[in-house]
Amino acid sequence: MAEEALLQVEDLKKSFGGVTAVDGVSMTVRRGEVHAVIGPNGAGKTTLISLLAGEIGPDRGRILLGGRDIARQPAYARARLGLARSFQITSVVPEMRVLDNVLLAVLARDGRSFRFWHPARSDPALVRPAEAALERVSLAHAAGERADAISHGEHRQLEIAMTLAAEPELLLLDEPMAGMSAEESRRMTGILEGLKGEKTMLLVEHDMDVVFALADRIDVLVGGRIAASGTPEAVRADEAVRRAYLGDEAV
Amino acid sequence: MDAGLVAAQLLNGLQLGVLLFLLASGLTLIFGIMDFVNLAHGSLYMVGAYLCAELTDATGSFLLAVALALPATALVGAAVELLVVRRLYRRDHLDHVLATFGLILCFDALVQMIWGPEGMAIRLPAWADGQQHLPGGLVFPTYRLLIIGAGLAVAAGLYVLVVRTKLGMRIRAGASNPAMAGALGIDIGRLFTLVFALGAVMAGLAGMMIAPITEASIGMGNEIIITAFVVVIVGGIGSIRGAFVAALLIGLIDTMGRSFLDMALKLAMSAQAAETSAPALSAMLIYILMAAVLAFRPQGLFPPKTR
Amino acid sequence: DKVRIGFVTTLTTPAGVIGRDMQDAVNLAIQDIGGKMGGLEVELIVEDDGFKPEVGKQKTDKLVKQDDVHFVAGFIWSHVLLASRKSALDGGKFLISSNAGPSQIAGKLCHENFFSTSWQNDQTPMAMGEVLNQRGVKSLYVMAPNYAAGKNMVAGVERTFKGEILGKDMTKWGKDAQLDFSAELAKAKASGAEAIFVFYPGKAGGAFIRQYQQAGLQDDIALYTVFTVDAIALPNLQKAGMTGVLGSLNTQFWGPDLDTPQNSKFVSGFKKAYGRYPSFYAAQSYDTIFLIKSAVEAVGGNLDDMDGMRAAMKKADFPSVRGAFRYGNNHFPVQNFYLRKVVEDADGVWTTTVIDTVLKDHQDVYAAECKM
Amino acid sequence: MLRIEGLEVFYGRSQALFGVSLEVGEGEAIGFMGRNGMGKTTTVNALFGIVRAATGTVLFEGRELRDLPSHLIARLGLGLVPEGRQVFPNLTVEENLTAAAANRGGRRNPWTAAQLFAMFPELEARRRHMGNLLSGGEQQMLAIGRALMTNPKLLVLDEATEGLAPLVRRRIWACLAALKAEGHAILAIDRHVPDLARLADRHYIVEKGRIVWTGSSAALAGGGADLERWLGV
Amino acid sequence: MSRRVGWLLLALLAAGPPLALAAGQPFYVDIMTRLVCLAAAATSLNFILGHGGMISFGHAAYIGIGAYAVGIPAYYGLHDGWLHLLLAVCCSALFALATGVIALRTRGVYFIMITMAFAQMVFFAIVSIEEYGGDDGLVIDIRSEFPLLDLEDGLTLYYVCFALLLGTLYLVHRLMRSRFGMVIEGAKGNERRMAALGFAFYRHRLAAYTLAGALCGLSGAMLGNFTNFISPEMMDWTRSGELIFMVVLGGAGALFGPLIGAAAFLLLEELLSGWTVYWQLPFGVLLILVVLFARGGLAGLLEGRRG
Ligand SMILES: Nc1ncnc2c1ncn2[C@@H]1O[C@H](COP(=O)(O)OP(=O)(O)OP(=O)(O)O)[C@@H](O)[C@H]1O
Ligand SMILES: Nc1ncnc2c1ncn2[C@@H]1O[C@H](COP(=O)(O)OP(=O)(O)OP(=O)(O)O)[C@@H](O)[C@H]1O
Ligand SMILES: [Mg+2]
Ligand SMILES: [Mg+2]
Repeated sequence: MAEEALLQVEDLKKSFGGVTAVDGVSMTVRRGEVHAVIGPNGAGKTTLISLLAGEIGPDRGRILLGGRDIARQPAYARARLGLARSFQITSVVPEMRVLDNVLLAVLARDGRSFRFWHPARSDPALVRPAEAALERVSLAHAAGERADAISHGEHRQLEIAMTLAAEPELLLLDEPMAGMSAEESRRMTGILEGLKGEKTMLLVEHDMDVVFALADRIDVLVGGRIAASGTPEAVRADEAVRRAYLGDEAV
Repeated sequence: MDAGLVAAQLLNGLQLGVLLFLLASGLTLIFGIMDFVNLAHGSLYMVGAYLCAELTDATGSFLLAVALALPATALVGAAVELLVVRRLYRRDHLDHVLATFGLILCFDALVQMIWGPEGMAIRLPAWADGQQHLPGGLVFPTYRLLIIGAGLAVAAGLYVLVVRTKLGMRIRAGASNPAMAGALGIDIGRLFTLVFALGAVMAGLAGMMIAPITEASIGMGNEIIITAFVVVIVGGIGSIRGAFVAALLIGLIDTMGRSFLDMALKLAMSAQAAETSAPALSAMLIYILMAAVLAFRPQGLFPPKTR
Repeated sequence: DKVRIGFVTTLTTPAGVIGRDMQDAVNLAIQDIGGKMGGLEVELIVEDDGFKPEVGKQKTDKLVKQDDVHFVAGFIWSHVLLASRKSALDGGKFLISSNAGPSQIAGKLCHENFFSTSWQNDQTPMAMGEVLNQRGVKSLYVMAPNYAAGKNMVAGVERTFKGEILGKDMTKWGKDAQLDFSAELAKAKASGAEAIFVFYPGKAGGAFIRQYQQAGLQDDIALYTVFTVDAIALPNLQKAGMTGVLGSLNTQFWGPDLDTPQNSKFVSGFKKAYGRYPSFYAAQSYDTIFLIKSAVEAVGGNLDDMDGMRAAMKKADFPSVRGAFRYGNNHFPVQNFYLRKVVEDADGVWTTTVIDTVLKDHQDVYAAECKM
Repeated sequence: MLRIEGLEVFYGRSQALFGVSLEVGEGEAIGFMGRNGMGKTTTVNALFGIVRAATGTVLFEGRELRDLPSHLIARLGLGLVPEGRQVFPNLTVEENLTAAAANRGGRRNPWTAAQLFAMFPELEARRRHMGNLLSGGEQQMLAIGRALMTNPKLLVLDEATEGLAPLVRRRIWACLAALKAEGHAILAIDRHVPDLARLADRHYIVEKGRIVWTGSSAALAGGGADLERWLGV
Repeated sequence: MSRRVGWLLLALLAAGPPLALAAGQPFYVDIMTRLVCLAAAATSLNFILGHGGMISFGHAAYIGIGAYAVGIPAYYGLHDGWLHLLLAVCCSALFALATGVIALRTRGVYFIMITMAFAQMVFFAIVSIEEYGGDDGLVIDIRSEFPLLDLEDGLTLYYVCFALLLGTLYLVHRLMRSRFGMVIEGAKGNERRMAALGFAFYRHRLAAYTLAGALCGLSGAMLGNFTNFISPEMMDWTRSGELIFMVVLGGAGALFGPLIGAAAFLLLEELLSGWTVYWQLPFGVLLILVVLFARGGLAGLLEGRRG
């Protein structure tokens, strides 16, 4: 298999006032792999994702997507280059319907948003993929609900549906399973598994069952630095990681 | 342009700034902390002024009248909160604007029904009515100095209350998430009434301070409230420190504009044109300032930190 | 049929206090004539302009189109009158200004169906300029609100005052008028002028006087006013103990103590009905009704006879509170202007008294521009 | 101690709870489970007066809570770790704790900020940071700490371990166990069934707004419940 | 339901004026003309406010710009209607574009205030130009001249304004449902998410803001023609406020909301002010009641949504 690097991060740094959240991180995500980032709370995982997605700018460092440095590009431009993120704390458009939320994601991918005249909600080119994405996360039943009238777990599903509908090359998943019940979590794991090979994923997750089931490689972030990295087996066996993060979970 | 005039105008600007701060601090409390846009804040300013005028007539003493009018204004504020405002916290800003505009209309009409269209003058006690001779040969009205002093004292007290006390913390907690604060046992209903009443007192106090100068009149709060909003915005919503800095800034700019702009304009245009356009342009200054500040700092001078 | 009179004035906002005075005077006048003119009943429709030209115009439109009045009268503010003028005149109605007298309407925009029962803006300050000259004032500081009348007032005093004008402030006007004059007063004082001339109608007048006294300027710069210290401002000034205003001078075409039969009847009637002195606004409004009455009676109640009524009004043949006067070609009064002083009357109430005649049978300068 | 009976809740026209009944005994720990959107949070919110129940009774130590405002309910000794953290964004970490501080359960040695910082050293380092600047997990810790600061008699946790690192989760479960040992009652919603089973004495499973199973931890472990069907495990 | 009321209102407006004339009530045509112009302005505001969440507190500036685009050429004797309309659209659009570039960097109440600041600047700029009447305004003696249409005829003028309203409504209707509209709506609900999805919505907003400005400029031009008198007062912040009230009163985001709101607003004002000088009191109370009990404005009330 061609071990082509899709995303390369070099010496990335970000501090907030006195707190250095990400402290010189370098990593490589290969095309088609599921690359997990784990680490204690406050280690800088979400910050890393925000840096990659372009919501905040780095103090230093480079982010190469397919060889192109995108570190100074705004979030929307990166999204257009095929980068999509899901949010740790659910972020949808609350007053729109569930389906409309996904529709927006499809529209974003489609890119032709300066169209003033034709109704969007009856445009099959938008509606069909959106419905398919909802189907995929088994949320089709709620398509017509307002997005602020569904439960926490359903929000999480919607969050993933939107990320999927954007059909990105690289998915940045920030705790996708948070708030999902065991059942939904398992189904979601199945969905992500099905995407494996087709999409590249950077996965942040505290649920070790999910991480070990999905990840091809794992980076462990502690205090803003990469403390260990390698295959799931290697990381699981790493004594330092166990002490700093896993506890007896992996035993 | 002589130094004495500049010094006098600085003091005038300071006095206006302090007055604006009194108004703006109540706004920033209610607006920044409870996220409620209260256009009717200016009406409480008016109510304060009228109550004080009425009580000065009744008691014959300005100070006593202020002492009585302050709690009375607080009561009015609390009543407004209980009757109208409290149902609106969870609505969006537009609803606030609309409802409080309704309140303004009610207040203006009610005041006219009670006190008639003519204003109410307040007679200052003799000791406050004179002038003070300041160093540098400056003569300044005693009463305006008093306003400066009172305003500064209130600013300090307010800062301590909101930032340093547990009450202040609970108010802020309730503001950001009332349901959660309630679930922690904080009686947000009462707290909010309290804050609103406090804001009313500050507005009322500002009204009482200005009334002996311009007299209490209908609608007196409706224009100055916009300036107070400008202060809040320039300072950064919710920031008492920001409101203070911005109030002084705007007080000074406004006064300086009124004093020296026509001179400056005369350098560029005919005296006639300068004289007629100067007042309009100086009134425009604070808006230019606001737009300039927001162009570079879209959240004002002291924005809250967010993620 | 009835004689329908539309009356546009300001009833809301603080300026409503002026409107109230006018409305009271009109009601009193109608009562004094027994509610009838030339055998016809009088119907009065009062509209509030809210101190806004646009609203004033809207209300005029309503009076013309919906109420189909015969006379549109009232108008405190020059800009409101300018905005409403076209609606009333194009609608074929008589337009009578009971106060506002902007230069345009006296000059280029004069119209056969327009009449004034007041004065042209420039005249009163022109009288004041003469007074200043007589008293040997050499240097002056000028303050007025920045609107049509304010500009006219300043132009008026500049026209006759022979000394030097050391500074001038035109302050913000309208519903959010500037009322705190600290900066301007500091400038006036620093200018070193001998006297200050101000025009602040309504409540702004009271505010100005108060701050003038609080700043302790009585000894530095003498105060001369027009339309500022009047029956509207004085009660509040008295209440606030602004004794500095006693003895101050102003000019006017009228005074409550002017000795004419009609004026005695008016002032005593007004005081009796409302318990206060009438203002000049009231006096002019009172006159308005009598002017209309003279017109209606001249045509024997035939309200379609516009020409007849116009000719009658032109004669100014009615008992005016100011005594006899005549109309100029532009239908503004040619009349006297008096110097008045603020005094305490026998009952201890502050009022003004006429102490001198400054201009006799004075016609405004814009009349020359009127092609009528 | 707490008895909920026949609770029905509507959101607009759609019904979320269809007569939920559940009981928490003195010093008892209860697990409350169910898949997404089944009505767990709705039950909790109804208990705290955050949403209003249409019918049913909520008795806490014999007092009817249904019509009480939230703050009075909380003052009776109920503490909430809400779903989705809901820390106060505009208060610092320390202020978040201080603002909540009260000894509602009349504990002899009430929780202090210092004790909580000892339990969550991550928070100590951030004590002067605004709540909204914290990471997800840090916020979760703060939410737990905040609830503890009210020293409740009954602690209600709605997915309190969401987003926490495995090690921290351990600490939380240990702390809950300690609280229970002290005699505090606990009502916990959590997706980690084994952990919950270890802590709780009894469990309720809710499905589509109805309680479909209730029983002891032993029964749960012994396969008394069709967990596959109701929870997907 | 609100749709049905909207259509009913349109039908009334289409048939009303000839009936009013026939009944000898020309003044009603005036009221309806004003209503139609303001409703068109409010509809343009609704597009950015109700639909896009951009609460512009300076929308009246475009009415003013449109009106002066008629008044100033007319002052110089240029009466060509097409010229007026072209000027109105271009000037409003340009002003919206220039100010939007800065204003759209801000959010929430900051946006409200900065749009107000820009409007105030135009306001004071006009006030300071004495040539065009300053504060006192400008009388338009002759209305815009179009081939075949005589606007001096009240009925013709009315139907031109009515056509403008219909056009604006249809345009906004299409826009709201288009892809462009969806982006605007999405950005109103959650900016962060929209950016993460890849939308550079700043551009969409700027386009929408400019478009709304241009549309409103047109209604301003018609309003100026109708009143025959223009003054800075037309773009005072209270006028912007009134436009917002019309939108919110009617129901922000609902297509016919602004029309219903404008109708209710003018009707109430007309009825109540004819009834008592204290008309502001019942008017204010009504406003408050509508906010409290009719969520989503009158349109919401018609849909059966309660506060
Ligand atoms: N805007 C900010 N200002 C100040 N500090 C911040 C900001 N954003 C993050 N931090 C701090 O940086 C650190 C890293 O935060 P981050 O959210 O990246 O952690 P995380 O690894 O995602 O943790 P978790 O697993 O709990 O979600 C935290 O300690 C947090 O308090
Ligand atoms: N604010 C609301 N408005 C309308 N419906 C709601 C609202 N909140 C929840 N619901 C609905 O009520 C039902 C129960 O929701 P609830 O939040 O209680 O579920 P839950 O069991 O806590 O789920 P989760 O595990 O996902 O948090 C869901 O179907 C949801 O769609
Ligand atoms: Mg995180
Ligand atoms: Mg839940």
